[in-house]
Amino acid sequence: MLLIRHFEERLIALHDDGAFRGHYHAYIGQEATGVPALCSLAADDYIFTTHRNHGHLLARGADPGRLFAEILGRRDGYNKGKGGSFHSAAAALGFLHTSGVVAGILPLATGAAYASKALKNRRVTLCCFGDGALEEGAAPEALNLASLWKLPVLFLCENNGKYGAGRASGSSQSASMAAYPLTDLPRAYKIPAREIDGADANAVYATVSEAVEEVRGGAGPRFIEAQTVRWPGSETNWPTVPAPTNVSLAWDVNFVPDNAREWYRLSDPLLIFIRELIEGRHATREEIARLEHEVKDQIEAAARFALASPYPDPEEALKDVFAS
Amino acid sequence: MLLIRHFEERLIALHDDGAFRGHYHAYIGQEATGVPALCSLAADDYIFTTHRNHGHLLARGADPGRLFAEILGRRDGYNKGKGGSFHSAAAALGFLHTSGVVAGILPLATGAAYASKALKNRRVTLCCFGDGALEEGAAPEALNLASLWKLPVLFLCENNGKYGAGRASGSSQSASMAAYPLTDLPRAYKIPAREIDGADANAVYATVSEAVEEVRGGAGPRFIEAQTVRWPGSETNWPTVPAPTNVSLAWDVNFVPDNAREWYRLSDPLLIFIRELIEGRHATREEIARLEHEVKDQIEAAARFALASPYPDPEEALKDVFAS
Amino acid sequence: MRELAYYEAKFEALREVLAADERVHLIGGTFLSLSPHRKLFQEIAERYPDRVAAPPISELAFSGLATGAAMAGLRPIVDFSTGSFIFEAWPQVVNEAANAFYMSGGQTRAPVVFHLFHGLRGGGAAQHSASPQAMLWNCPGLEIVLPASPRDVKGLLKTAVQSDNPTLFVDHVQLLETRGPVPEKDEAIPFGVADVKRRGADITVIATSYMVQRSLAVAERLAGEGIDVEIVDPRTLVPLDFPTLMASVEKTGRVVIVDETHQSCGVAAELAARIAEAGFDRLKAPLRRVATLDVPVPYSEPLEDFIAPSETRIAEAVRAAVR
Amino acid sequence: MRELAYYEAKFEALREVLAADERVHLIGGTFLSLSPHRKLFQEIAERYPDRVAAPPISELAFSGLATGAAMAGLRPIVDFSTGSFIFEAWPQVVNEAANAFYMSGGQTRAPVVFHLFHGLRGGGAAQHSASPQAMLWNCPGLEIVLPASPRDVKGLLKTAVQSDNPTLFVDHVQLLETRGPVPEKDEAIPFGVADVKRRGADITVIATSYMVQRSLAVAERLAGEGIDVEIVDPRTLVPLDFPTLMASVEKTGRVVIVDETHQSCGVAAELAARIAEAGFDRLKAPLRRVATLDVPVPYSEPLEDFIAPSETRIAEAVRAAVR
Ligand SMILES: Cc1ncc(C[n+]2csc(CCOP(=O)(O)OP(=O)(O)O)c2C)c(N)n1
Ligand SMILES: Cc1ncc(C[n+]2csc(CCOP(=O)(O)OP(=O)(O)O)c2C)c(N)n1
Ligand SMILES: [Mg+2]
Ligand SMILES: [Mg+2]
Repeated sequence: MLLIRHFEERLIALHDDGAFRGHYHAYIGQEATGVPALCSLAADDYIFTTHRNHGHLLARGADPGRLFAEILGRRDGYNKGKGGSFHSAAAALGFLHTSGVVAGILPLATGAAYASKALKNRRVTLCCFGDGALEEGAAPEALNLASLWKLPVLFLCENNGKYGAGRASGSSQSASMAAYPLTDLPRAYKIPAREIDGADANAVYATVSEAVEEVRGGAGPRFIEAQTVRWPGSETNWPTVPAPTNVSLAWDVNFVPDNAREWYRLSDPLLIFIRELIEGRHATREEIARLEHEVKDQIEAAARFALASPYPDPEEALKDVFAS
Repeated sequence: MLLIRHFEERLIALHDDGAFRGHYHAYIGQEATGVPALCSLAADDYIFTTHRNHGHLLARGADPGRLFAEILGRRDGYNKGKGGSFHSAAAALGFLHTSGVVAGILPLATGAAYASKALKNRRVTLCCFGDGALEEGAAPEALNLASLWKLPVLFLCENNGKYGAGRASGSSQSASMAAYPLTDLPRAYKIPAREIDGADANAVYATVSEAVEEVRGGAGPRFIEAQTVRWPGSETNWPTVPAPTNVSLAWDVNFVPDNAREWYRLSDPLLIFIRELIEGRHATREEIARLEHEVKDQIEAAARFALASPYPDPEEALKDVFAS
Repeated sequence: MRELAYYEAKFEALREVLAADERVHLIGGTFLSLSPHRKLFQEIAERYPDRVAAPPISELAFSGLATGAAMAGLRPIVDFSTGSFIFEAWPQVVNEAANAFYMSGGQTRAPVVFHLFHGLRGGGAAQHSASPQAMLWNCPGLEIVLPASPRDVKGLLKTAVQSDNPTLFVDHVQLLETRGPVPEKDEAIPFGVADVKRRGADITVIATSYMVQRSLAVAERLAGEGIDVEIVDPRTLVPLDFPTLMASVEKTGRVVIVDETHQSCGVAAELAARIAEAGFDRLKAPLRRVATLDVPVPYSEPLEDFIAPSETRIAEAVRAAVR
Repeated sequence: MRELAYYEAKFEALREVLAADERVHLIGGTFLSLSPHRKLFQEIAERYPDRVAAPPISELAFSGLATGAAMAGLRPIVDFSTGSFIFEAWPQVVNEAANAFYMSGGQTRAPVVFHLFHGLRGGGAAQHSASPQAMLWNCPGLEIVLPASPRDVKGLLKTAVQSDNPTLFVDHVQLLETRGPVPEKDEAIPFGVADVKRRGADITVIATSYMVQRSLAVAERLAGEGIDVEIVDPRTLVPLDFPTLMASVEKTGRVVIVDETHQSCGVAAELAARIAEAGFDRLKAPLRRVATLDVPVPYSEPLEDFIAPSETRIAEAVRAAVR
């Protein structure tokens, strides 16, 4: 979680320095969902994710340097710089295809599950998407197929509450969805569904692990809605950091500007987790501070690697249109 | 209902005589849904329907001659022969656009309702579609919009059980839909929904009339599933009549081939209604026989009109691409 | 060589690809359209119950499902039946499948085949007569196949299944009864190899899909008028064998392009543009297009015939070009 | 005449059409894209709370909703923001809206405006850089508008709202900051009237949308080399003012077509085909196309620049054509 947080904060700094173009989406505020969820999978399982994918790749062990490089459009990026922030994929880690089209991955993930069932390889497909995806017809169509054909896919809806760019604000459900709770939708299609607190790492791990094993066992699809409070820094398509993360925020939020303090004090899953570790005597403040120090060094090295990576040759644009 | 039944049986004969090309869909077996439903509307309400539209137009008072003419591609057809069986529309009767694309009309009907709400004209839009339409993502998307914006649209799902051409067979719900009862879907979107027997004309009239008035009153959308048993003649895309209708079938089904007898004896909504009329002493067998005689004459005259109607000039193909 | 009907050759290919490769799955089952022969498909459905799926009316999801399954190791063939219904699946076909290999930097292949019947089928009217291949050619990343003979439908279907790329298999109902020679032995036809369907000296007709058969009929009639027509069938648009097309155009110096997509930004437009760029000074007469006129497809028979690339319109274009 | 920025002229048009006609509703609100100016839209949203709707992420349903509302008496403008998202709505746009008037035999009009931003925006990558206008031109029944200057965006938006037909309003983010003269008085620009954006004697460049501005820049550079370029902007593809385009081509005898849709079956292909059919013997040199190369759009900057119809590629094409 620390790694993801510092990766994203560094990425925001890189963008503000003009190191890459276009808008992008940070995973900050959802770390306690992505990390335990990805840790619940086996090595050869598949994951499909969206425009908000950085946290999922890192949680799966992706190299922050190559991920930075991809987002900077460099040759060493996972997609050779052809995909960028919205499409970072790492097939070796089970990320076959990352789509920036809202709900685009629901049918694709359902298809990967169809293949696993046909090939009897016991692989599970995890499909991570946002609450907004349920507004697209692709979602109910895919839920119907997954349910009818009992496919080994786990739908993980990361409900981060409110979408920043121009959507009306809303409470925990999407502002533009009549179905509430969102889990009424999968339930209508006879897919067992549960709602959990996405900021509670332990709850996420327990629930997702259980669902993964049910799915792997052939029970058919499962649906989990993980609810998180949206990070105040993501209110536009260009994230801004209200307060640079520093583990000391876990016990002292005075450096946080008033308008954002509420979130850091009550909702930041990273800080919640750190407080749990300390209160549970699993780690001391010093140990965590030291860990953060190492993570920051690692991120700095990764950023340097990416910035040093050359751009692809222009002619590279003509390659990879067709396979073989 | 008698008119619709004899229209469709005559149409099938016309097709078998080679009077028109392509496949088409008959409304036989659903008369007790369409007729009372359409009778529940006001004169200036809107109706959107599908590939299975003949019964809806006739129930609204469409001229059987012009409808035959449209299906035969003749100049006097409602759409000047440009639409055909799948697209018969009659704007003067409130049929603005009839789509052969499954679920295509759900967003369109929702839009007509949006306009009526904006223009405050108290018009209701009736959207008639089949059970299969709910398998298309367009349906849930439209249900969500109608619910969010409280639009004056009544969704009438005519669940005729099983779709003939190449779909797996199923029970009363669609064979390819995990959501069962189908009404779980609109309910997930917070749209009040009811299931009724589509072969019970009185139940249909009562339920639809009530829903229409709720919708007109501004209560938001309503959803009704009318369930009917599929007519055995529609097991392919080219309907065939197991037994030419004759009101005497209401009390004697010996002329019906065994494989189809069950339906005529128990499920034919027309014969059920006739038996009710007689048992309820609302009409005598003789009166009904006389009525059928008149209807058959009317249909014959309509068919003659259509067959006598000229084809449009070929150059007519270049007109009506753009308005103004 | 033995002679088969087109539908027999196509069905044989389906049987053979299913038998040859366990990874081949069929999503949907109207590969023989609504023709009486569709019953043949029952045999396949019964022999491979686990590899032939009857999906809901959810083109968007089942085409995406097939694409995702292809990414994860299968070789699915998806059937949209009527070509117009691929529009429901547009985001999955043009924005997911077409981009998958490129966007992933060559990491992920999507060897899926999208099957459909395009064009004027007679009474299909505006919503059931689409020829989406021109729109699809404007979307890089898709292979596009247009069989026009029994031999081609068999050989090209085999290659489509072997291809590692998303492939559009664009068929035409009017071809199903066409008879022609089909080699006994399994013979895949490589993509990107145009086929000269008729040799001639006076003028080149480039025709695709069912228009190949229609052009052949016209050519026979025009032979009687002393016009010797060469007919070249690209067979695949992506990849396109332009050299073979251009060689014929340079030989005859005259060209008519016959294709059933609507005229504006249609298949004939692209072929015309390439010829104009390359063959400008080789042409003895202006190139001509015979495409479906730019109006929605009308239902009524005489109207549909009027907008179609009919034998009459093809013959007129050829006569005008040789004049 | 006063000078305005493109985004100001467009915003002015939106305000005026909303004020002028109660039936105008806006479905979606990123008419100024994600540019800093998008805040301007708040003014409109607040002034017309009942006529500006923020729909769910349901392009298929909300575009169909707008089309149905148009059939029932409104004049909605739907915003897809990024052009690629119209793919989600494809069945409603190409199979319902486009066919409604024709299929009903002239009974039902669908005066809806579909607004989107097409093209290479810089880092949009494969899924957010589409230029769907070529595919849409292949679908009869849709009017297609491509503004390229502050004056055009205002005048054409007015006409789009007045049109009784489904109209694609195809905009480009890179134009938003462009400055130019815009008449004070409300001045609608009729569809089907091409605009000579620059007079020249040596060669005709037909350019659309943002490519008009890019071509103007190139023309200035080439003037220094003694090449006098005429630039003609069709402004609307449907209806198309072909006579004006052809008149310029006949005057200069040379033509380069610059357009941002992908090359195969792209907008430039159709224009090239029509010129080849009509102007065969008027051309002193082969016509040339400068379009987006036929590959999915790459994310990395130097790659995106390489496939774009760049100033470099435009200049090379013009030089080659006058040589
Ligand atoms: C089909 C489509 N429509 C619109 C968009 C623009 N868009 C990008 S992200 C986004 C919001 C998605 O919300 P959600 O799924 O909840 O993901 P979040 O950003 O909240 O994590 C939208 C509308 C898109 N990418 N794809
Ligand atoms: C988008 C789309 N996909 C497929 C079809 C082919 N099709 C025509 S009718 C039909 C079945 C529709 O079933 P239902 O909605 O229940 O209507 P019914 O025919 O049973 O009255 C199908 C799949 C179509 N017309 N449109
Ligand atoms: Mg969200
Ligand atoms: Mg049905």
